[in-house]
Amino acid sequence: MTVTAGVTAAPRRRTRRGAAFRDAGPPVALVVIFGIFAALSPQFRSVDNVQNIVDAAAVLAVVTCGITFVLMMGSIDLSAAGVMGAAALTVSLLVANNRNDNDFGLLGILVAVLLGCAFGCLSGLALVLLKVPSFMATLGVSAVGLGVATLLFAGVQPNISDTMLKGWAIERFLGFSYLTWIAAACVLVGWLVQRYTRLGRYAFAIGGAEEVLTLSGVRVKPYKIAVFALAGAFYGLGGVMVTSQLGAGLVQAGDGYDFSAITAAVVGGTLLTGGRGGVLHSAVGVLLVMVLTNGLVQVGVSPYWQGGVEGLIVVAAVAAAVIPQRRRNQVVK
Amino acid sequence: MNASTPALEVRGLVKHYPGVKALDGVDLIVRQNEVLGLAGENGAGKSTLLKALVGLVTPDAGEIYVRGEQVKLRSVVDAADHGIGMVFQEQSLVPNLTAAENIVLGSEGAAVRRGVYRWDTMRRLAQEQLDKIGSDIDPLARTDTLTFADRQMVEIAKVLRIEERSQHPPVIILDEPTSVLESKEIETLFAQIRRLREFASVIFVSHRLDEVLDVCDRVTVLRGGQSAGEVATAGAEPGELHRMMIGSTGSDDHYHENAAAPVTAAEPRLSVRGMSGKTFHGIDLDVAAGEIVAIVGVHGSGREDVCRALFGAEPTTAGEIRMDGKKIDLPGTRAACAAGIGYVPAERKIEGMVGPMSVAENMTLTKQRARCTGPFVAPRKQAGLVDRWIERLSIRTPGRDTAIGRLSGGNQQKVVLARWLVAGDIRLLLLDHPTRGLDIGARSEVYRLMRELAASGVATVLLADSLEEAIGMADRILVMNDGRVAAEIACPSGGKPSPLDLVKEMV
Amino acid sequence: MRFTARPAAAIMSLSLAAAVLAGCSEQAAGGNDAAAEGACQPSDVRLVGQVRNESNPYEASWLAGGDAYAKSVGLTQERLTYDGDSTKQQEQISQLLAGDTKCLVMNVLPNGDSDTAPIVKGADQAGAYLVTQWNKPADLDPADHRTWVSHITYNGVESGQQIGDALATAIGGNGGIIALQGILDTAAAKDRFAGLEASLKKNTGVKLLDQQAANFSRAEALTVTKTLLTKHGEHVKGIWAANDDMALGALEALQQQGLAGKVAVVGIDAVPDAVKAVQGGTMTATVSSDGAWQGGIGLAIGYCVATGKLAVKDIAAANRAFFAEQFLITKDNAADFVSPKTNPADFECANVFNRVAGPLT
Amino acid sequence: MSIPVALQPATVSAKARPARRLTGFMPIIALAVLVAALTVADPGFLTQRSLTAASRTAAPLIVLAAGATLVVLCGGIDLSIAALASLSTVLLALWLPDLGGLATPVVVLVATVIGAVQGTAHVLLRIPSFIVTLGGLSILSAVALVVSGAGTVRVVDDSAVKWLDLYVGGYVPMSFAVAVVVVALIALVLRVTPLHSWISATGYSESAARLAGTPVDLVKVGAFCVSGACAGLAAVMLVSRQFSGGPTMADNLLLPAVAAIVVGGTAITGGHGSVWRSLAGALVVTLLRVGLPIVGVPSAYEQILYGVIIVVAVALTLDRSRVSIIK
Repeated sequence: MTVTAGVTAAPRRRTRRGAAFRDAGPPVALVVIFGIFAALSPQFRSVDNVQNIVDAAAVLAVVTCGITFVLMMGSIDLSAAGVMGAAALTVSLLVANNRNDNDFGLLGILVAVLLGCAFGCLSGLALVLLKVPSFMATLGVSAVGLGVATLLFAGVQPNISDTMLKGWAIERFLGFSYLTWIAAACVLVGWLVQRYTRLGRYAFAIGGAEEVLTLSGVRVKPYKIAVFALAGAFYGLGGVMVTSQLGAGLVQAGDGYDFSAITAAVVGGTLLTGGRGGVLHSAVGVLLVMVLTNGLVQVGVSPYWQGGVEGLIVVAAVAAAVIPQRRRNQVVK
Repeated sequence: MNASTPALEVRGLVKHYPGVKALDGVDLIVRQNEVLGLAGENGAGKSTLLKALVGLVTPDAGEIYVRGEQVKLRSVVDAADHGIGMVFQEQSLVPNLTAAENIVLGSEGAAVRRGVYRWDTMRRLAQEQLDKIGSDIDPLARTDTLTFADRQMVEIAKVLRIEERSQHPPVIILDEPTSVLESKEIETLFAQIRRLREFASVIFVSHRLDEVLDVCDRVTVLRGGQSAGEVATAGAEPGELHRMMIGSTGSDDHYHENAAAPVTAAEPRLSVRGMSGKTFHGIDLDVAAGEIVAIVGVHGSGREDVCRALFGAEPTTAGEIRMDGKKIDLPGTRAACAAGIGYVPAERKIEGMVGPMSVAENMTLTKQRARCTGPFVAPRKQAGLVDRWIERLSIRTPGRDTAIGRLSGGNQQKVVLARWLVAGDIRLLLLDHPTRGLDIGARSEVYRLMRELAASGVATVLLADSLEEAIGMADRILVMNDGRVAAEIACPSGGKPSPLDLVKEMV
Repeated sequence: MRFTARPAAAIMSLSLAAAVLAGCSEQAAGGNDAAAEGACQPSDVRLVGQVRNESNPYEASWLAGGDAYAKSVGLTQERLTYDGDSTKQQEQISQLLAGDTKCLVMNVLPNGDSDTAPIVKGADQAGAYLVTQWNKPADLDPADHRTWVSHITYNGVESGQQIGDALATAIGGNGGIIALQGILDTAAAKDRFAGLEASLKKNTGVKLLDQQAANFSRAEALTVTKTLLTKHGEHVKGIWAANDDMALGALEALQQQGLAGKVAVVGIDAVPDAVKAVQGGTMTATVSSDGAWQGGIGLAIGYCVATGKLAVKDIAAANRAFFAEQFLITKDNAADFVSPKTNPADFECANVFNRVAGPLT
Repeated sequence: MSIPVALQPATVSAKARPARRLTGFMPIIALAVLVAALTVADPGFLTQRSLTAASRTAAPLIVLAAGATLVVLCGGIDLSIAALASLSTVLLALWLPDLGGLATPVVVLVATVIGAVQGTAHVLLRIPSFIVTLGGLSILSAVALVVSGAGTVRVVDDSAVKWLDLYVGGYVPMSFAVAVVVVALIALVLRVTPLHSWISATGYSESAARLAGTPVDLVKVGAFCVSGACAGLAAVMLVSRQFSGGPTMADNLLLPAVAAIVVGGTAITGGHGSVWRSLAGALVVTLLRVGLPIVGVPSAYEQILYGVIIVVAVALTLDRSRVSIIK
């Protein structure tokens, strides 16, 4: 036989150490930024404020949980705003409210979440059947969601009087509002799905090497649709939570959550190209973004500058995470 | 089914593509517990035949029999259900999943209940497969942390899952499994194949005919979409196979050694002193005009990085690089191009060419002066230039505007090479596995081209596919070991060292 | 679509040639002349109401008011919404004005001050009757224009000051308050905040602890209020919000922090929920601005002019740009505003300027 | 021999070629169908005046989309264009009184520099363009708010930008003509210089382009510069139309601009597409934004229709033979 140009190969474990470093970045950044603000403002480090930060993170955490699965596949989802608006209106019209005599309670909430799920399915179907890139498919679905929400709104704001749903935002358990616990449960569920279900693992794998799955005889399409549906359900729940917070169904319930959620997920270490990151990463990212938003108000940065400082810090955070692994001839899109 | 029924039989398989008859009535028999070699030049139909066997291509005519029963294979899953599985040349593992998940992917069975993973069961199932091939890989390691060879083992373990699936002895197809392996890893692989033979049939495909003869019981040769013959490997010669593949007697002077011109230049064209980087240290290297210097070394010896550093694609921390006596700085690939350095990357499909773009565009991507008048592209000038080089390198393409992705590997490689030649200002060529994945005919043409370039005064650094290639082509060989130059061995025509001389220095 | 260089060059040279040969004109060719003032048959009049969106209660009631008025004169109102997007508003207006503008009456809520000028210019050129509301730069005056009949707004400084005073009274003239600002880029937000500042000057015991923009949004107000409450803790005795939506968001925040009833909240706009809150005592005060009336009155003024029942030159200068009546709503009078009623008589051509509270200052 | 893992798109046969050509013209077909549908809904829509108004409306969007198309062709995305345009309107409005006619080129230059800064950050720091420009979006918005004092800046004497409000030959709005000239200019420059192959190579396969010695980093920074310059020019058009500059004036044009690029059939993954396609896409999107409400579609249904039509339009215009995996 041929003697080829090599004899043994020393296993190279460098990648693994790189991965550990990468995963540690966002939590370290979280601690550092928290430390800086805590040093600058005594108000910031009060227990009340920490509770406040965590409470304020609840909705974003749920939405980010959903979007993480989509990002893991390497797709993108901009439908959160529309889906949340539609879900908010739906739930506020189905639980006890001032517009009609409905009082379905939990069932109403379930319907709103399922509606979110259905919108997610629509995005997935447009991606899989019509082959429309997810960026555009979800943008379209978002517009449809807003339209549906506006139809349901019909000119009069539905205020909810359902004590359970209103209680979610007000009642507290161990110092945190029920919404926060719901968000924590969502993160846990998200993590379990990601770690222990075929859906979660395949979403991860699709981001890693979609064509390999096809070659291994996995039918990828249903999983893609399911992932979008799962994300839609999370947005639906997010819409319900916003409704609980505001005590009313707003068409604008989801305004801005799409880009915030993507920002949070990316800051947490989920790659836009897919195949890396996860729900726990995103949870850290959400806290990071919330600490930043809250901290800037606490140290008294002018409201004009807040958006700018946030943008700068997000870029800096990603740059800090990226620079250690910079190589020449690296592809960055 | 009795012991003499073939595990797999193909009769009169035909497949047309627009303008090409890829398969023209191929017959093939794979016996039980046999390793069958499949040889043939590029375009002989091997690829289409294998695709048909795993259900990726539906043949236009002909029959496939598995253990005596006629079957229709519609998908990879279909093929797996009939016990046929393939280890793809470009590895088909999901990098960010664990080895265990990759092994059971698509047929999780008991490892997934109602969509929920049972990690313990999965680990056990994967371990069973790994045990079959005697591998000690941790099933729960992430695939992208494994070495290439380990990943190949995972891939074989994955294919062996079809044994449980079909409840029959499987037929395993190995497509070019050795092309990126180092020799030790190849030894392990061959041991593996012999072990597989105990309970399975194997189809082994390789361009390296000596490997085919070494590991196979029998070889079927394809030519022009037809079966050109069959050879029992016992006592067979590579030359004989080669003749069957190309239909005539191959040249004995495979490496065109008689075309090698003696190196006369006194001043080195490229002179590297004390170059260090992340994976290499204190590299000294001289290459004279017209000289071919091969760098050999084991996987991880740092030779790839040295090559890339010379092209400015890998940062250096110390050292000095001189071209024709003038010190140059290589902060990026642009500077290297400007200095007259060219680079042919190993990963042709990803790094070498832009698949959807035309032959003409790929060929003129680098050197603008050759096709431009002032800052503008001169369409006629470009067309003339490209056509001239298509002819000169006898690149087989329907036209200069054909997307390069549609050409065969050898022709793609020639276009990539031509990219550096069109301007006529090339002084140093860095060839990283320039013949990887090419068949004998195409290899030979690349070798001839290298000789011509050397004769015209181009200095060449070669990272060869095999030690034999290095010895055959090089005037001098540098052996790298653990990021340093371990030895320098002269390698003149007529005074070639033996592979063993090199191996001594490599470990 | 692979155009070769040649057609591209052709297009370029063609357009250049056209420019040179034909010269440039100020106005698109084929413009139709405005109808002589007041020459429209009532049935030919086209009524258009344009607001930001249909998804907030105030603007929804505006459009409903417009519909009701249109019905009363036997027409229908065309509804346009532009999602709070200035460019989209301009695009809709210019597209609208490119159609039949002979008897067009527009009742428009410009997105910001700056959006008024191009709308006015377009309407002037096309001869469409225009009534604008809320936003207008100070130096732009309907009196200088032919078909820009009127501009209606509420006195933001006054309302900001009124609720500021009410808040000061509610907290006993002493203590810290926080302010929630509207979209910083609007006259409404700035005027109202100026009113608060005036009020603060008067009530020296009241201290403005902090002010943040919550963009007129209930959801943003909720988050901002929570953060500010944590930051300033018990020092916060009152919350001043530049509109009711934000005030309602602040109420939710107070409820979630367990502070409901302990902190006084004021807002502006008198949306139904806020009026109810004032009536119920959770909110201290709001100021009425009557969406349904605004939606109707703008169309009514335009309709009267278009059909000749009112001549632009006869309209008193003070009525070309005016503050409409507004009322401070407190617990005492909230019951009167719970179900806002529009009186059809208000829209009679002789009465359209009944609610004028004074000329713009 | 090799069996690539990715299932390669089937070889284009002679039969498939007309179909392929059809996808090439899809953006124009979509445009025609849309105009026809709007005309059916409201026969008064198809008049010369209304088409003139629509083309004038479309001009800023065309310019924005054309610039960002280059970034998309390189495989990136520029989310900052709209915020940059907003900032530019503020700067232009502030500088017009002092600089007069000079203000326009100065603003375009500043926008170009800001584009270059973002491109450089993307290239040097190796941060994905999505993140860089998302950050850029917030930063530029903040700067615009601060510079303008969070208010609208009116342009009292608009003589310096008035030329954009003229009509060429009485029918074609000058701003539209300028937009078309800009598109033609970009297309021409790409076609007659090596830039076209460099941009495509960068978009299709960045690593291959780099190893072929293509100035990938320069090309990317250049694309961001053009994108910035176009945002600046779009801002000039907006100011000439609205007589003012505002810190949020163009913000809502971001998603329509991206939609225009994709509806035009440019692959969002890079490599395949052209600025001409974006021109057609921008017209489609403008008609959807403006045409639907004008022909009397109620607000709620308008959004639903917009969403559905955009998705369908993309489904029609996308040349799937060039992209194997759709994310």
